[in-house]
Amino acid sequence: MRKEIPLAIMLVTGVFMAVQFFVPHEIPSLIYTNLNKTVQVVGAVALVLGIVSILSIHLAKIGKKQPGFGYSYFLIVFFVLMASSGFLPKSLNLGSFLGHGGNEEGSFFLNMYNYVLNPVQSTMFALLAFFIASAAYRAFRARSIIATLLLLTAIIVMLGRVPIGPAIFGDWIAELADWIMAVPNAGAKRAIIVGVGMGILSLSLKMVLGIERAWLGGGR
Amino acid sequence: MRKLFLAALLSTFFLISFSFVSAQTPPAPVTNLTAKDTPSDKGAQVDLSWTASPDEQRAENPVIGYQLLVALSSDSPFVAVGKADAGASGATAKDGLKNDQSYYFKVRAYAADSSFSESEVAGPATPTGQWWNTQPNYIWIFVGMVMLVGFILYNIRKAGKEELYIRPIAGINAIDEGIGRATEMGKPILYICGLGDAAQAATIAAFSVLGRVAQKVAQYQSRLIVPCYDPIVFSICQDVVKGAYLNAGRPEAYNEKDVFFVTQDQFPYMAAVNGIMLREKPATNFYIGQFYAESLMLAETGFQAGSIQIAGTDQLIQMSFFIVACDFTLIGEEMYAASAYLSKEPEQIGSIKGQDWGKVVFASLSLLGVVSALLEHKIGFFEMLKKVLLAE
Amino acid sequence: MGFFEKMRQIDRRWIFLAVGVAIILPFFFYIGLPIKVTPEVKVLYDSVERLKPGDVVFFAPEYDPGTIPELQPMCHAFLRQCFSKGIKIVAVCLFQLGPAQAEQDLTLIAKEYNQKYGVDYVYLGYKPYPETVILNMGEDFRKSFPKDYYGNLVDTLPMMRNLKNYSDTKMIISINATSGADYWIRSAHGRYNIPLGLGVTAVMATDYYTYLQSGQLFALVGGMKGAAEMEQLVGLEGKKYNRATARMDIQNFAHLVIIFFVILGNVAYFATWGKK
Amino acid sequence: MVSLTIAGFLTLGIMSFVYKDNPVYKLCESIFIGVSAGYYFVSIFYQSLLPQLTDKIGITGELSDSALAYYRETGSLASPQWFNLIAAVLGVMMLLRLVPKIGWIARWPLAFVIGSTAGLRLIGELQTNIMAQIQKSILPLWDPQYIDGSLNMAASVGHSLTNIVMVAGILTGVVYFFFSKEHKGVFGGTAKVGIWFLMVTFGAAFGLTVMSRMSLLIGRLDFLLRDWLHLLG
Repeated sequence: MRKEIPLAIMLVTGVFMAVQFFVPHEIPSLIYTNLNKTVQVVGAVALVLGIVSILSIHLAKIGKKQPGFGYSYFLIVFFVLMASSGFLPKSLNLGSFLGHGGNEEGSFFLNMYNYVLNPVQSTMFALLAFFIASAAYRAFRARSIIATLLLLTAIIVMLGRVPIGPAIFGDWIAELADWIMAVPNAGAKRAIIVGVGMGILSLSLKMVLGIERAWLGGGR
Repeated sequence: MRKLFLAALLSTFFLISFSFVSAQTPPAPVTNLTAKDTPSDKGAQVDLSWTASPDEQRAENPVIGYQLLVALSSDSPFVAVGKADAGASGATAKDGLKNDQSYYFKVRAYAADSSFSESEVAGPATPTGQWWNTQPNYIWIFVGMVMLVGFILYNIRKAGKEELYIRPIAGINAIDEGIGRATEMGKPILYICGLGDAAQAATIAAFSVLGRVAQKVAQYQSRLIVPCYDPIVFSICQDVVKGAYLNAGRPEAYNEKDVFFVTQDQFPYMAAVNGIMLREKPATNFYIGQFYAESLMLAETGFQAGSIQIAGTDQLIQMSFFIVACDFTLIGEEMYAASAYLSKEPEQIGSIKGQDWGKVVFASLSLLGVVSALLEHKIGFFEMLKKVLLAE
Repeated sequence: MGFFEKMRQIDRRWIFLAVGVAIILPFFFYIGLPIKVTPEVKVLYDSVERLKPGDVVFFAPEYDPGTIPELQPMCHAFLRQCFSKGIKIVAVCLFQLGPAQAEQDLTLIAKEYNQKYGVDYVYLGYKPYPETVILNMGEDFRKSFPKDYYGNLVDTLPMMRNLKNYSDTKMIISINATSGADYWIRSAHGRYNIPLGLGVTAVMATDYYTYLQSGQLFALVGGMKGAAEMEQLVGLEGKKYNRATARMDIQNFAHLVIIFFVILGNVAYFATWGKK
Repeated sequence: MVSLTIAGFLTLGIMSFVYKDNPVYKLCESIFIGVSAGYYFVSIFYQSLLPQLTDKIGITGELSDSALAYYRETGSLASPQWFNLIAAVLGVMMLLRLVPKIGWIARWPLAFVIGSTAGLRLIGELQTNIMAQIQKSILPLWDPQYIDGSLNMAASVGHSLTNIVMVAGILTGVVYFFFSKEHKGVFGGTAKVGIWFLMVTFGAAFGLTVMSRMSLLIGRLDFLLRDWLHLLG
């Protein structure tokens, strides 16, 4: 039963989701929206499991005094600060850190988001440029025909898309870059899309029919 | 009901006041008005069609638009239920209509000076929701679905009886080598399911590959680390890995703490994974699933840590990063086929063959279209095919 | 170990340093290479030029702080062109992380041209589930937005009185950093057949060329280069109005330095061929 | 200013792994993860769980036409509220995972999630990716261009060449993705051309991404140098 019921659930929900596409009537679409809602709820609850996982790992680290357990203190303290600051109502004012209510202006919670999470993320996003440079240096080697094609196209597009390319080589490089984008690029992309489509279709079918059941403990 | 009455009163009032204002000849009304329940809809809509007023063309005071009117019986007052531009020969009435209720319709043709004339009453029409979409493009999608599903199922059946050939894929062969390498070096394997949620196809592919990888890892007795980004994905990964260890006959070797949740936030997650790479120095890194901007930073750090890296995704841009920065990359469909390849079960191989049949049909339809486009002037086949395919 | 051998195994921190220098230095030396305007950007400018004062354009700036460098100059240039010609704007933002950004941009440029809220432009704000919202707005804006971003009832805004849905606007322009662009193509253009122009990041531009080709888009502005082209077309003097143009100058050096490293990497690779 | 300094310290700390793993990195990493996990814990609770379970109007906050009409008339909703209950029950099943003996019951909600995803993708892929691509792939290989009513040879050849390359890209690419036939002979040659096309695509994508990432970095530096440090005029 431990395997059969989940497989039955998958079959029913999967077939329903596929078939409702063809049914314009309102009732399936109502069920459909509500199924989506259910998925969201399950996801939100799963987050609790996730939090339990991360906390238990770090608590265990501290308990066993594993190397680097000191950092686990920081993780747990900042998590607890954030969560309590977000959950405790404003009326329960416990000082400047805790209990300011979630989205209250000037709360610890919102400040941490606005001044720590957000700027660090956008800065790190910008720093990706450096990694592109190092990847280009170490991995862009003309060691075979296909690697050379990759490299040459990338260089043509890089040159063709900024003013300095045409300024050095003439307008043809910009036109070539545009042509590459519009023609061979678009063609090969369709091939990839069709392949991915076939792959997803087949995988979904195997999932719904219970042929692919690796997630339930593999094999038959 | 009261609202309907009020609106009727108001429109009658306007009707009277207009008739005082417009001294000019009103336009000719629309003719042949018909009202039918809109096909293939969820209901509460009625399609109207008519022959336009001939006075759309007249030079002086032409018809500039139409108003749709509705009533519950042919002699009760009519209220506005939508409008249509001049030149239209049909429209859909939907404001406030209810299912399973009969309605009568009229269309009013307005001239530039607001004078108007009304058509004959059409109806009754009863809006209902349909249980099957009969629009041509839906039918074609249905036909396509039945065909492709049929291909896959047929080949899955057939695979049980005879051996099917599948060509080797370098990236997939590398998966075995990667696991072997980790065992030899006595170092762990890192498996990242990407940043997608469980509702993304690439993530589902990541689960099925993880299942195969975990089973081999369990057999070889090395260690598998799976840091997760999405909580549902995390729960499923735990099941997958646990199940795989059970399958391999080594449930006691499964360590719950090696499949863990980090945080649902791109860069903190990336920081954590980078940390793991630098400290654990895994022998092999797998990146299978949905990836975004972090892909390159992960692959560069993995390279720095000296790991062999095998990636697979269906995102075009991330594929290009992975191809540049990783040792092996499963491109698009190869990732979806990976689980079947690794399992070596005849059914799984059969499904791959079924996919190929689908591609044959795709390629032949495209070729047929191209050839007929070439002969466009000779035969009308292209037009026909185009109509069929574009569901015009 | 020979020179090339060393080059092959160069520490990547040196590469990071070189990239940093190559990008920071040009900030202090403006060159001003000419930027060639591409037809897919020109067509957007031209069709806005052809509008009459009082015409309405539907505008959807949907981007977050992460893509400001590319998309904000585009958005500003477009708004400047519209407002300077007396063209009215109805704006929404259906991307969760963007509504505040969109509001800031609209208010800033409207102020520059003394445009009055509710008369010359309206900002409807954000609603989740973009595709549903886009479809609903095709019937009536009020269906999804009975109230605007600031909480005014839409019908109290003078400009909105004669605006029912997309068909009362001349075109839809979306400056988009998300896959939400697909929804505009599929649901706004596909369903309601309103001319649609798109501004996207350079990365996304690849994906959307197909739609330009198939006529589902009438204009496509891609990345900082597209933004610089818009600035050139709008043609205002002064650094403030030409941020993308100035940054494009620096972009030149950034690309050159990457290409330099690719070449260097290959030279080192071939010079040490076989000497593993 | 203080916040910018904190953000700057954290960013530097996190980026310091480029140099090598170090205590500062470990510290920043822990803080970053703790803050972010806490943040998402709270916001998903308020933005997703709570509204979904208590939501009276349905998930989109938008009603279907007839549901809206029904709502206006009766003040209540036609939408079946018992779905909230199902969602809640599945949510609780998920939590049972924490109880070792009956943890297996959590597979039900997971099966629910995977099943509905798979069903949705099955049809979604077919519609948007497979069928739509066939339509786009039918291009005339000879595409005559007329300028002022007469055939323009140069333009015709150009357009035709474009279409030929496009069709070649699609077909050879599909051949590359063929799994059940050995890549040998003519077939193998075609597949090879297919991988060339794929590489051109990847090269182009990489080139464009370089552009985009550089733009971001430049934008960020522009902000730092101009608006923050006032080093530029």
